[in-house]
Amino acid sequence: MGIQEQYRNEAAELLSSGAVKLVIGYGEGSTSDRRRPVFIRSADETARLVLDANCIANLSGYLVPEGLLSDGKSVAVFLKPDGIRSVNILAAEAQVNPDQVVILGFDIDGGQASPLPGRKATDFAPLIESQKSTGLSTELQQEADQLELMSATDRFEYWNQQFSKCIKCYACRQVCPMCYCRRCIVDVNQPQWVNTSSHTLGNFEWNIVRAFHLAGRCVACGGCDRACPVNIPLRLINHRMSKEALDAFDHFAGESADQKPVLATFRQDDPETFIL
Amino acid sequence: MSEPFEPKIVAFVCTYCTYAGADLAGTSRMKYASNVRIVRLPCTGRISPMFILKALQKGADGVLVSGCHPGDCHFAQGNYHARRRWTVFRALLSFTGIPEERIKFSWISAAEGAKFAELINGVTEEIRSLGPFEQYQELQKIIETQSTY
Amino acid sequence: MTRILLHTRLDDCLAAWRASGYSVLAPSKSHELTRFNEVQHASDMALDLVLPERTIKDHFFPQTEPLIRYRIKKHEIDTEEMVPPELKRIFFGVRPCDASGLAIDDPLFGWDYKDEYWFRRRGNSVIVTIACTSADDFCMCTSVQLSPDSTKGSDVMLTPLKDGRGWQVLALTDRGNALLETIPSILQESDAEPAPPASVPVKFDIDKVTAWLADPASFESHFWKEISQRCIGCASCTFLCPTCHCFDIQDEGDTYSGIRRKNWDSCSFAMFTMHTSGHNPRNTQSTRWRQRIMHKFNYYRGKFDVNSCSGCGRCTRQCPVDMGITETLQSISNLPR
Amino acid sequence: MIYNPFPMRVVSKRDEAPGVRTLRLEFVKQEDHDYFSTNYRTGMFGLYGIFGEGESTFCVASPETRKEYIECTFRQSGRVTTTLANADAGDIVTFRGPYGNRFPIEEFEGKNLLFIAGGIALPPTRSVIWSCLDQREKFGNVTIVYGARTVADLVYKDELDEWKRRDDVNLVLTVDPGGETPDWQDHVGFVPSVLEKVAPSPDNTIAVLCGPPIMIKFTLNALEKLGFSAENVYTTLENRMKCGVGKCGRCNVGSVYICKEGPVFTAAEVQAMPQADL
Repeated sequence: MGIQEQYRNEAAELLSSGAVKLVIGYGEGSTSDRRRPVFIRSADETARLVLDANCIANLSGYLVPEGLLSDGKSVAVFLKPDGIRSVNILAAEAQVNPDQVVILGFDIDGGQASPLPGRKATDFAPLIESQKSTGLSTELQQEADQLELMSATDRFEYWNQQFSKCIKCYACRQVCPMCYCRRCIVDVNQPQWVNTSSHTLGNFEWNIVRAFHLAGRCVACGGCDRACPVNIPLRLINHRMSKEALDAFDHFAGESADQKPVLATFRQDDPETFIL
Repeated sequence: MSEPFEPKIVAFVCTYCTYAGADLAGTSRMKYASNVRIVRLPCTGRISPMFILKALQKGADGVLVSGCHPGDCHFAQGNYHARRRWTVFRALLSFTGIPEERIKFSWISAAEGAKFAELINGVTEEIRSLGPFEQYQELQKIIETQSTY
Repeated sequence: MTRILLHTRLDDCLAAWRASGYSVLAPSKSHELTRFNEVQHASDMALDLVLPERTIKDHFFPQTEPLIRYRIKKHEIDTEEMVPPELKRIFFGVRPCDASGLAIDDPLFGWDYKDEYWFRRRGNSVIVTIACTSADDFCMCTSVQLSPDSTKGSDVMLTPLKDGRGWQVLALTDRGNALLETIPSILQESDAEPAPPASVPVKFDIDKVTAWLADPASFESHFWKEISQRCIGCASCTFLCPTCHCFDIQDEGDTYSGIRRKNWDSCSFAMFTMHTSGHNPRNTQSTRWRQRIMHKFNYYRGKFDVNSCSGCGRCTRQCPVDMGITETLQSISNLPR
Repeated sequence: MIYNPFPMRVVSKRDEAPGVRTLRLEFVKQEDHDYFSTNYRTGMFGLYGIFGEGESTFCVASPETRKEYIECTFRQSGRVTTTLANADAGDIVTFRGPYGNRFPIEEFEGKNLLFIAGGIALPPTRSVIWSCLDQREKFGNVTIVYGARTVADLVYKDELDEWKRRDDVNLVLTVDPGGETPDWQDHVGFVPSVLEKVAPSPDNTIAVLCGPPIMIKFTLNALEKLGFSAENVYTTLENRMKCGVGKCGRCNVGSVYICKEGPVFTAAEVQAMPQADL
């Protein structure tokens, strides 16, 4: 039995037994290599579920909308390890109750989707632990290193060009499971901290603020980077933040539901080499 | 001859330590560079990174952020939180090409009037040697001129 | 016999146009993004793209544009209108869908109160369109009563030659004729055959769709909730759309001086219609998606007798969650009745 | 060009109710005043603004019979209204308009008039009331039913007093239960029920109804019970607006653009709109 069939059966069982009221998974997309989020509410619909190496989106953001979990019922969701980490963060930040989230975990490796055993976010703790010890993506690091090698002036110019493309469609924000604020800082107008206009200065402000708000929270699912219609390499800026959180504070985002948000806590011996 | 470049520096300071330190420097008649505009805040924990960005946007060539030494915070923990925030924010600014030399962080207690004066002089000299932060200020200028389309 | 323009003469053509005072914009790739940029040489152009990622709308209705500069003194106020320059521009290598987009938006910006910010840019711009000989999975111009070689909104139509050496050239408007008059010696007469237009399958029955949308009962249909369930409420579909034209007016600056700007805005955003009181007439994503579809295929055609969609397919192509107009309209045309 | 507002000088301001303020504005430039005088008719709206903060949409609260100035009444709630509320006499604010359609007042001539307003919605009604009272002889009976949450929330208190004293106006005031003060002499109750109690005759009568959506809904029911036909009931709608001229795309209810086809509609027209979009 392939993984897709296995997970369809599990989803069907969860639904028919009443263990969950909804399964959030992947379905066929508009082209053969696209997958789209689908919402399955009954066992006979589970044939719509697809699970293969194209299922890359982090679906945990669909757990956050107001009212979804307020009835106390559970929801099952297809998640890769990055999504499981997102659920941990959402739980740590009191956005979801982890007991109401049933995880249909899988991973993609070598062009294949493979099942991950477990149901609750805590079941995946060893996996996340091992991810932490492996460290952040070396591919991203290599790409970021290219930028780090530049002079500050050149690096500024690089981001100047990248951010000048931004149209403030907020796809990065909307697709991000971590961007759940009911009213984003850019939508606050008393005072208006971030210019709403999408000129380069306003774009700089927006992208810096978003990266900062994701510091130590980003799980590198790559959703924003893929969603960006103007191809700004958001992965790099978010990766840099993750790296700082890991290097300076040994913080690997989404380790567990008990993890304190990195900027909402401190240690007395935090490094401070740069402070005069 | 054009005027020699005088950097504009904005200092966000906590009222209990650094501001008191600045006060001490003043009442002790210590001399320090007049390039700094001080913005007083209740605590370093209140200093949002947005403040730093806005200062740069409004034409600052350098920014100084300063508060109580670790352990001295009037609110017990504000400066510890601020320190973490600065660590991350500093990395972020650096990665986006905003030179770290332009953003300074320091601890100055109410008793350190001399340190304050010294720091201001040092920072002013350093920023003066870096020159105006034209790259960022250029972005503001573009806004004020006609749309390029 | 028709006039043709050979690829090898394109550089001469650009030189001649520049000599006549035009700047030339064409699809090109810069900083990992394909869009209309000013080009100097034929080699800068990316004419083999099905579509650049950004539309030419950007150059007529920029994402942010200054309207008024203000300076406030005590009991006095100075304002200065910032008037867009009337540049002589040639948009070369526009796709028929993008060109149609301009023509679709013209009546909106022109009805009753004329928006000079749009028309000053439109006035001296010449649209040189290249008919499509290839299409991708997302193209849907034929579904909205346009075609890969439709001439709507274009001043000059170029049809690729079968032998791949150049284009047949046809002026469609006075402006197009005037443009061709600047390059008489570069065009040549030829009987080379044009390549057939791209085959773009029809994806939905637009008449069925518009009839359903026009039925007042459809407004409250459960359909809207289902189709928009996964919509995340970003604006990439609206901002990449060649016909979406909604905007916001924002002041930037301080109490003493600054600039009032016209910025793109999107019906996808909750803030778009939010009253200060907190009441929001369109307070869920499904009502906002319904607004977008209704606006394009019901309200707009009611006012201006044309669908506010040119079938470029960017909304689906770029959607982070694989939604888009195509899927919605397909589903509508497949609804049982 | 199209989005350039008129500079307006604040002549005076008046507190109407807690958080509600009226500004009287006069034109700085004669040509702007000429434009306004030529074009303004009762019912139209404008975008009032302050540079640096933005623009807000509300009605012109002064009638077409008094075009020397513009009055606007608004509740201080957002960024623009807060700044406007803080403007002092002599300050410059801006006005863009007048936009939209109008009340067909000449069609009301010879008929009885029933005005119904709730809370902060008296201003749009007031411009119609004065347009009619300023040429009182052309109309039949005039009845005004006005209610607010509390006595303090009643706006235009001076004018209410004036209308009360006039014997050619029948003024019915009411406050919501619990909103009355010990010396309150008038009705206590919600506008729809008070209206039913007063029971104005629908014969040869035009009703002008303004208020929050929930009040409109119930008052329309009450009017229907009293025998008013939806074609003879006028109301004004408001929505968030940015351009005011049918371009920015946000104020529509169904296919109807409030800024161009409105803000004045008959109840029949409102009922034809998709209610979920209101």
